[in-house]
Amino acid sequence: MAMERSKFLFTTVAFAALALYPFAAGSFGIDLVTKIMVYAVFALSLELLVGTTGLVCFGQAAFFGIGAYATVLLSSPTDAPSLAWLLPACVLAAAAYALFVGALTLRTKGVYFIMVTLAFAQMAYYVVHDTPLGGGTDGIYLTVKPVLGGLLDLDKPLALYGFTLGALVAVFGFLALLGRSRFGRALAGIRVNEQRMRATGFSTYPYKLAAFVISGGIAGLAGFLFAVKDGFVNPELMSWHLSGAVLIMIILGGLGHLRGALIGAFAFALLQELFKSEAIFGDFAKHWQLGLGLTIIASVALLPRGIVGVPRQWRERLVGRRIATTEVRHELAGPPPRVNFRVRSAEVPNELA
Amino acid sequence: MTLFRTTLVAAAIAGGAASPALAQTAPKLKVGLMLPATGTFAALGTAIEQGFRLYVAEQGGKLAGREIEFVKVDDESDPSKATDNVNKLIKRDNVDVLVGTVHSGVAMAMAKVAKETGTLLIVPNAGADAVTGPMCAPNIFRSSFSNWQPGYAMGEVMAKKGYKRVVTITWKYAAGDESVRGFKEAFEKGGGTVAKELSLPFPNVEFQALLTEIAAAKPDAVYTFFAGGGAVKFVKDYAAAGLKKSIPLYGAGFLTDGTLEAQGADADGLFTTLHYADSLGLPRDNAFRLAYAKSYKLQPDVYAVQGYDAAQMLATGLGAVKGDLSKKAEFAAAVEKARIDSPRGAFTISKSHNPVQDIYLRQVTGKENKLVGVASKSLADPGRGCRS
Amino acid sequence: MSSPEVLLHGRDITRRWGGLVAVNKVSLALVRGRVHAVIGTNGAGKSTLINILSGEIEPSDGQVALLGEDVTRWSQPRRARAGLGRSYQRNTIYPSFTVFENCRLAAQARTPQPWVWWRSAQRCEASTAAARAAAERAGLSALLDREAGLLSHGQKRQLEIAMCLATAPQVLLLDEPLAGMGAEETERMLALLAELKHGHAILLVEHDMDAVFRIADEITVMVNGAVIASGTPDAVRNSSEVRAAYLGEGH
Amino acid sequence: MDLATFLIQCLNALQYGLLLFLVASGLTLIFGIMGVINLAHGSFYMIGAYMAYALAPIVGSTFGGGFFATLGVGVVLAVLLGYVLEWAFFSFLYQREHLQQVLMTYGLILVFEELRSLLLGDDVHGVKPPDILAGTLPLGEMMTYPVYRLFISGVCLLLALGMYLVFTRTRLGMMIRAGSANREMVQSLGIDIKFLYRVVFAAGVAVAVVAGMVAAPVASVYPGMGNTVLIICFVVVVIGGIGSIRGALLASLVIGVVDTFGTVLLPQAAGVLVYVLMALILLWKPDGLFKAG
Repeated sequence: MAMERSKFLFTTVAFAALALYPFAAGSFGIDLVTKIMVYAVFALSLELLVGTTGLVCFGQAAFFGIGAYATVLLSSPTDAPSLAWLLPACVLAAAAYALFVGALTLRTKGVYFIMVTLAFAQMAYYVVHDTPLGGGTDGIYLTVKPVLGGLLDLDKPLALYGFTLGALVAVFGFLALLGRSRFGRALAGIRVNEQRMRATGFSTYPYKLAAFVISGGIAGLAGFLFAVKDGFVNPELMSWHLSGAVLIMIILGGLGHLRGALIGAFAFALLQELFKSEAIFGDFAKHWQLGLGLTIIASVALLPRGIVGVPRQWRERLVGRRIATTEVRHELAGPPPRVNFRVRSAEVPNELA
Repeated sequence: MTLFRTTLVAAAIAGGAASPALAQTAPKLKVGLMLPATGTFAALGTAIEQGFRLYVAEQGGKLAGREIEFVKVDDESDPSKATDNVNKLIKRDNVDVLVGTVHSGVAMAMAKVAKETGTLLIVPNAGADAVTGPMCAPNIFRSSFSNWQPGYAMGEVMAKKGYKRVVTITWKYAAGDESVRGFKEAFEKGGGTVAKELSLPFPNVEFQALLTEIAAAKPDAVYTFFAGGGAVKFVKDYAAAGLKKSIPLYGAGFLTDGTLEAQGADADGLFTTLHYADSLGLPRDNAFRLAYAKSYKLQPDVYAVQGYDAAQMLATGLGAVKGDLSKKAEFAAAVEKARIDSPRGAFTISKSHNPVQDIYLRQVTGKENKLVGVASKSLADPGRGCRS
Repeated sequence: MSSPEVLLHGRDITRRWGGLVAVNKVSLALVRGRVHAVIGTNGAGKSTLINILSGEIEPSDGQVALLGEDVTRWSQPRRARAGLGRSYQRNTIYPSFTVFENCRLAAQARTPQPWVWWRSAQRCEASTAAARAAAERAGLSALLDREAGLLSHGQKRQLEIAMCLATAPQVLLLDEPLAGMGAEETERMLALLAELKHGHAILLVEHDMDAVFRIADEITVMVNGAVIASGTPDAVRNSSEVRAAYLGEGH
Repeated sequence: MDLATFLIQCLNALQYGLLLFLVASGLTLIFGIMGVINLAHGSFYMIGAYMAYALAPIVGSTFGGGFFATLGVGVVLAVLLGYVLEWAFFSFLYQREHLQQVLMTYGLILVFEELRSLLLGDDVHGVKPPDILAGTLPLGEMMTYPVYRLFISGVCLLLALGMYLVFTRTRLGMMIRAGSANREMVQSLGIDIKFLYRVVFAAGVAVAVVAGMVAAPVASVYPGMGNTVLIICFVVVVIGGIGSIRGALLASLVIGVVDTFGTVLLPQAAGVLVYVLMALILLWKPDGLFKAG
């Protein structure tokens, strides 16, 4: 059970570190880590789709943006809205759009699915960008932050940090349990071999739709947290750049593992901070994209399984033989999931007649 | 050490509290420059920074006795990162003054944080009307313009020229809409009518369809708002479509500012309105242009002027409060009463902290926006929605 | 034995791809306790037929009845839940899961209960028990913890059968289970099929002639989508049409 | 909208569609045929545009060549760039899953954007078309039509025909198509698939760079221009049906019409139209218009 324990150990240590961080950090550090945790929740929502179910959605920012915009549009400009109804409302708004998009898009496969999810996200983007509904391109403000009765006022950075950490732990726990449950194993089966799942009696469409809606809801939660933190929402929250960035995070971190999404979100943000810091790079900090780009390229070359795969990659190199032959535990997803939507699959015969 | 651990250590350095400044005489004044260093507006960010640094250098690196220390952040013109970048300057680097930025969406986020934290913010470019409208505040100033101003001035000019039917064309985003709204207000007051308001999604640059619409509508003239790459392409397409001869093209100054080299002959003769021109002939402007060319080996543009004036406004306020920025009310009062001796010509500050300035009519001749005359004298932004 | 119980019945099953008629008015019945083999050259329409029976492809016309019910319009998962298991010519297993997990996930189709998200799938007694039993019957109980992708070809074919059994089907559609098998593995598979015959009705699509004639109770021969002969192994061996089609003219 | 305007708008739609195909053609090779999700396609287009701007004076001074000489030099450099890129960054990626390619090409976007800023600065530039193509033709009583846009449409049709013929009528084309359908099979037949992939990738990069160079006089050369064309190129390839040159051409024309008339007739919804179109097509034919034909 070595793998299982080391995974649990890593996760508890990580969350403990996050819990202790505010005591050691300045107010900027708290803001920065709050934002990274929001992106971690967002990355976890995509991990459920891409890593677990093998559905590569390139429009996740739409649900994130809808969660954020719902937060602002539903709260009144004068008195503080209560968390008790605002949070579920935002999650439901995002999940509703996810239901609508999922119901339609899940009929397509592979790269076509990627592009049609992008299409629906761009539609949401332009609705918010071009119509006065969302305040147009300048965006709108959340003037009063939500509260929970007397005990939690999200306007205070520390309260928001705690609440975000709580949300992150809750989502991580929920997805970890879900992944091990019958529903999660069915999703993993759909990723590896949907044909076999149908042959044994699983109607795969409802499973995929359920995963899509849950993922949309969690992305909506991340959007809610983002809006509460910044108090300002802008159409760029729904742009394909953000959908791309969150996809990069979970690939960089390592697909098929919830820890991958966690690590990916932190690595992606901290790498940017690293390359942007004038303390280290002086004037060259202006060209931070070069450093980030080269690091990402290096990670593709050196870390085939993402950052989360590093320990196992080292053990294999040290032990010198395929570790999988003997004591492979029943791991959540085994080696990196072959999210290999056969662009050149058999049913798309490729003669250019 | 795995990649992950190295980044954690680096972040700890970046995330730690800033080193306290050693105070001998008056403590250093930390100015936070939040400008775009990457993306389409990178060149504008550089020009603004150089203009600001030039004025500080001319004062010997000190304003009101306090040495100036710069802290820079690349805002990437990305609104979703704006709040964090501002917090980095305010909370981590404890800057006393925020200067930024170009993109309106990012400026809106900066204005919100500045309003909440009370930190002094000087906007050196973003023309969003809201910054000196609903979002106005005692500690928020703008050294550039509101989108409304150049539009309104051109509205007056075209009305005076006797045009009756005009078509407007711009991208469908805040800057474009606000500029067209300013234009329409003045043009209709002057007896003209806007036959059609054409727009296309931002950042599309395929103008052929709308150029054909313009030809079909046969207006007396066209008013437009584009900037950067879009401005270059629109002017070239407009000329290539043969409309330049038949339907005169007017626009806000950004259509031809910083883009003349790329537009070449297609831009010759175009009339634009802006609060700056290449041949003002004012002694202050000539001195500024000489100093700028000497320090940076290239001619200044309107963005450099706006950066330069942001520094002047800061200096004026600091002088009045003897370098003590905690006296916010006196700072604001001093700047509101001040008369900024700017290269663009002296200007005062409106109640909503936007420059009350002459908007010049310019014409493109020989790769320069030559001054033709003053389109609107001391035009003040109405600052609608500003209650403070 | 009471009158032989027909579990799966196909009547005049036809499938046209544009002009090409892949399956032409094929009828057959699968009876519990008997192996019905379908043989024919490549392109005879065997795979199309099995895909129509399993519900992966819709027939152009004709009718499929499972346990007496008309399932022609039913989707494949629904037919599988009603007791129709199938294996594939190309291995369709979960290579990255262990052998045990392959069988357990197949068995889970019977008791999906996806809403119980908090309880680990490993603690679902129904699926774990069924998985162990199926693996046992298929002779894989020694390899439960092995990653399925690392099994030998023969073992993978056994796993296909095990995953079929794990869903406790009444009818088994087996698409060339002996393909690529050595002599010793073929023997073991035939023993398994003989043993499975009692509880199930089995359709066997196969090329290995002597294995077919040893195990099959009834044989149907297809050529170019149509049935040219059907009956007991002896009747089929002696029928002139089969000899003409298979062994060439004037033998 | 009277008839004359309608006809001119049709011409605009056709020309925009052909320009779209030209810009997306590099992607039809690398993404369509080879199945590599190439997010850096926009960067290759940007490199082409900046090459047209930066190479012109150099080529002019060295051996007095004009626009077409610069284009020739650009093509050679582009093929070299594509060849080296494939060898350095992609040769080991074909076996890996698609999302690793997404990560790699995302990294390349950042690197190219920054190298452009380091080498050529952040200003906006224009490129003059060659003198013989600089004229205009009268169009309707008010407008004129730039000859250079006709040249672009011509280049596009030539390119479409060339790619189509190479891929359907030649042994090289057949080998490439076989290779992308089943890489292992072709390798076992003794065909050097590694070299074949490098040729196709280099061709894909070259076509994207040439598109940038040819479009530069009509477009404009500014930082971040690659980003604006990236998504529409993927839309073209996917609507057309992956791997289908014919499909990509038809998709470009359809988008040209929808975008042109959308901007004019439904200005409020202009931004959304292309994506509504793609969603409808993919929901109606989940594998794109053409079955890779």
